[in-house]
Amino acid sequence: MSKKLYANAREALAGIEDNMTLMLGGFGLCGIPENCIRELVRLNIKGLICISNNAGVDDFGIGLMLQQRQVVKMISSYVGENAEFERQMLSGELEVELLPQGTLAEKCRAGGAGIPSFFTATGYGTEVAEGKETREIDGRMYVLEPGLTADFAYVKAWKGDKYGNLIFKGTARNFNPVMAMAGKITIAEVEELVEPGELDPNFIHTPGIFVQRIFEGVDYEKRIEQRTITQ
Amino acid sequence: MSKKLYANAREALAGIEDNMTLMLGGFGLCGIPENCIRELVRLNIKGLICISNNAGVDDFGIGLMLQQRQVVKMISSYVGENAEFERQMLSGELEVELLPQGTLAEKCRAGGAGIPSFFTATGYGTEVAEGKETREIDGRMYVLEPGLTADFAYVKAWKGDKYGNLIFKGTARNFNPVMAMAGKITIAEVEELVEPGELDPNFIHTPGIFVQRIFEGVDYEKRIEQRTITQ
Amino acid sequence: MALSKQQIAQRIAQELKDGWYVNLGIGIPTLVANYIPEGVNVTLQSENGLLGMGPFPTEDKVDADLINAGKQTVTMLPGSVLFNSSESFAMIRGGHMDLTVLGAMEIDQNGDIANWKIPGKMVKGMGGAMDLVAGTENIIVAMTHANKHGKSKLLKQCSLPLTGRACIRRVVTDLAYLTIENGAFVLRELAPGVSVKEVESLTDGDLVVADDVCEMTF
Amino acid sequence: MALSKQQIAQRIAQELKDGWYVNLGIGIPTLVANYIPEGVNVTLQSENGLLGMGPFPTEDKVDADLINAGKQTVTMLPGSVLFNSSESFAMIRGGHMDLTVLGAMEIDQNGDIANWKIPGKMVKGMGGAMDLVAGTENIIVAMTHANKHGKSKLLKQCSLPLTGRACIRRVVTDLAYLTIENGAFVLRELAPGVSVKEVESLTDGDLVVADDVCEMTF
Repeated sequence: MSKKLYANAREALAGIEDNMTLMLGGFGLCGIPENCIRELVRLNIKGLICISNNAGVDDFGIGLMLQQRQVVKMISSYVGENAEFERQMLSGELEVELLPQGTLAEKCRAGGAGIPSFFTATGYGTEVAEGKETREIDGRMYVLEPGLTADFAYVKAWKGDKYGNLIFKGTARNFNPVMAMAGKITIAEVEELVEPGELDPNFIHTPGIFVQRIFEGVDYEKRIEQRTITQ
Repeated sequence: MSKKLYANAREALAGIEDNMTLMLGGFGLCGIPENCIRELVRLNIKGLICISNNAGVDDFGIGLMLQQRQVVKMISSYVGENAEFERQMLSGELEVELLPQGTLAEKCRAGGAGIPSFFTATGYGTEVAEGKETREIDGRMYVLEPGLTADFAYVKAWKGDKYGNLIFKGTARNFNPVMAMAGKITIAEVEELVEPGELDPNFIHTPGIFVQRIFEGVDYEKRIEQRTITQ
Repeated sequence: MALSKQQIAQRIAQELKDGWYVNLGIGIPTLVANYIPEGVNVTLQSENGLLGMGPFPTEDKVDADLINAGKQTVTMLPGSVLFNSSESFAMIRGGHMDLTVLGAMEIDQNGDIANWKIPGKMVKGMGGAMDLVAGTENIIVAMTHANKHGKSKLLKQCSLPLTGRACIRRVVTDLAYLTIENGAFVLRELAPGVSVKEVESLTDGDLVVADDVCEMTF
Repeated sequence: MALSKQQIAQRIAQELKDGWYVNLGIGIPTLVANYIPEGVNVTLQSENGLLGMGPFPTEDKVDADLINAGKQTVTMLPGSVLFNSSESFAMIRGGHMDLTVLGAMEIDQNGDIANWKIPGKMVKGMGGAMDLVAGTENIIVAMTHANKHGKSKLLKQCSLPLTGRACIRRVVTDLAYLTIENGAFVLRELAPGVSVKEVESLTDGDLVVADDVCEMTF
């Protein structure tokens, strides 16, 4: 199991190839796998399908990958705050599949939990339901949504141990735990690597079974999009 | 929100009526809502449908309710270790619906999460799938399972606060969090009631939004079914 | 006179009940938090994973790992809870929220709402809005009665791509408080100084004036 | 000579690989934990909500709140994790377990397994067995080759109600280690002193003897 532990992003990302499907944790710029993204940018892998709630900003997060045109398709719920994204989308270079945020989260969880599809009322009667099976159940209309998996899932945690057990901090948790479940290979970068046993077994957010590789990240920028202050 | 706090099981169980559907947390006798069960026995409510992974033993847990013939139907995954249960089942007094443990857990979560049904491979080709919709998805066969809800869900936690936030201990967590989600009214009994803020917000297992009533339980017996010791 | 954004929020805040779990959308809905009545305790949910949202932090308490769904830095309160996105939307989709307040571009007399997409313009996405309108029984829409071109936003039928169908029952605009019942808008309260006629002229959908229509009080 | 229960467990333990997550069923499978090879670290899952199960506790460490799926008191190890039942079966159903070892009343040459119900007898329930056989790619069945009446448990087709369909690929009995391939049992290894003839006579299903069939080593 010690084989899960990697020295850095460069080593941990081995095996990534063009045209793969990736999941990237985070909400806005909060809790994004900064080290993994930096390495993806360095590798300049192309043709990627990225599943991520957001698409970063122009000069940070997935925005850095968009600048290099590494991404051919985004599956997200909200993609504002990114001019380059807008340009590529409007020009047709970038395909975008927009999904309701809760549906996206549940699709990731379902993919990780071996549930090939589930019904949800969300999106019924909207564009989101177009081309999807719908059904009335107990007098209400629902849409059938397939689960999602990815070749690699990149998640960012606060602390983790060499078994891959993870805890997150604050709202940086967001999509990270469900994407960890859904990755065929899940790579976790952590702010602090701790010894097994240091994390209380009763309070671990992501059990190590969902994590295939882990490394301690460096140089976290943790950029804030909307710094709002009470005087 | 202070209205969630009740003095004891007697007060917290107000509103329970004959022929209701109940969920009861616990695995074996581990993490069962002892105080709620004691009160259900005292009230001698009849005609109950009980959703619980197990059915207790002859003289403890749901077994106490079976002795008084309060239960007309059990929905469970495993119902051994209970002679009175066996007698009622074989005589036809008690209806039993057996479900795979993981399917039962997921059905509770689905009911609580607004998912009316989901596909699972578990049970395909077995009695469990009889009468249920099946479907091939990506070359594999699946069974459609509806979500479950209950009029009341009774759960047992280790600590909780007056907002209904709960933490569990050890493997006494089991079905409790998913049943808490699925109860129209969820009643939590806790070993220790703490002040809001005492539970670390980052490590709460069940957010208070799922809990409508909470009380501090008394006289926990915590019976052990298989006391196995290393000399 | 038409209500200010603050006044719309203030009117909506009167609907809050003690003990409720509430999700406030971006824009006017966010302002509702400033007018929660004395003695009413509500718990604010932020769908990115926080229940029990507190005020914005002071400079020294800013934490990049603690933001709301609008990506603003926030704080927690005693009793707050953090959770992941699937747990968050289990709350929402599962019908556990007592109230959602959100903005809209259009609503119609069937209870449909459109608030995420204008064809031909850059689409940012629906975020959690579709989940919120599908999952919450009790929704209040907060918006201006007409758009900036003076055209009604209360329609017979929405023209923009929908966020949700047959889900809206109440709306507070700068002119009035209306409910949606039996396929029509019902005028319940008028903003101070606004006439029934004004509301009628700016309501494209069918409008019924309630027998007990009255002026809003604050 | 037929293997003892301990020897069946010991043979299965040879299949374990370092880093694996393993679920051991009740009975012979549980014994596998006693024979994990030196240098091989496996993490044992208990489907009631524990990953990283340790040995039974000493008297002073017994905790009613810490049991395994067989309801036995257990302990945790450094790196253990606790979780709820839906999370536990997300691991199992989602295919995250590397190996499941479980007992059976019958298996057949199509990979079907029956291990939870005998018509006419009291049915205790399938517990997590159906989830485990549906969710795990790699399953080893541990059982005696014949039942107590001397009848084969390796059949052309299961006669008892199924636990899962077309899911079993390997079985270790008291007589042999066999795989299931192309609709037949393939005899791979013989228990010491057991002949091919003995296995043939107690195998009801189609049996193919592998070219390289050999004696088990321990």
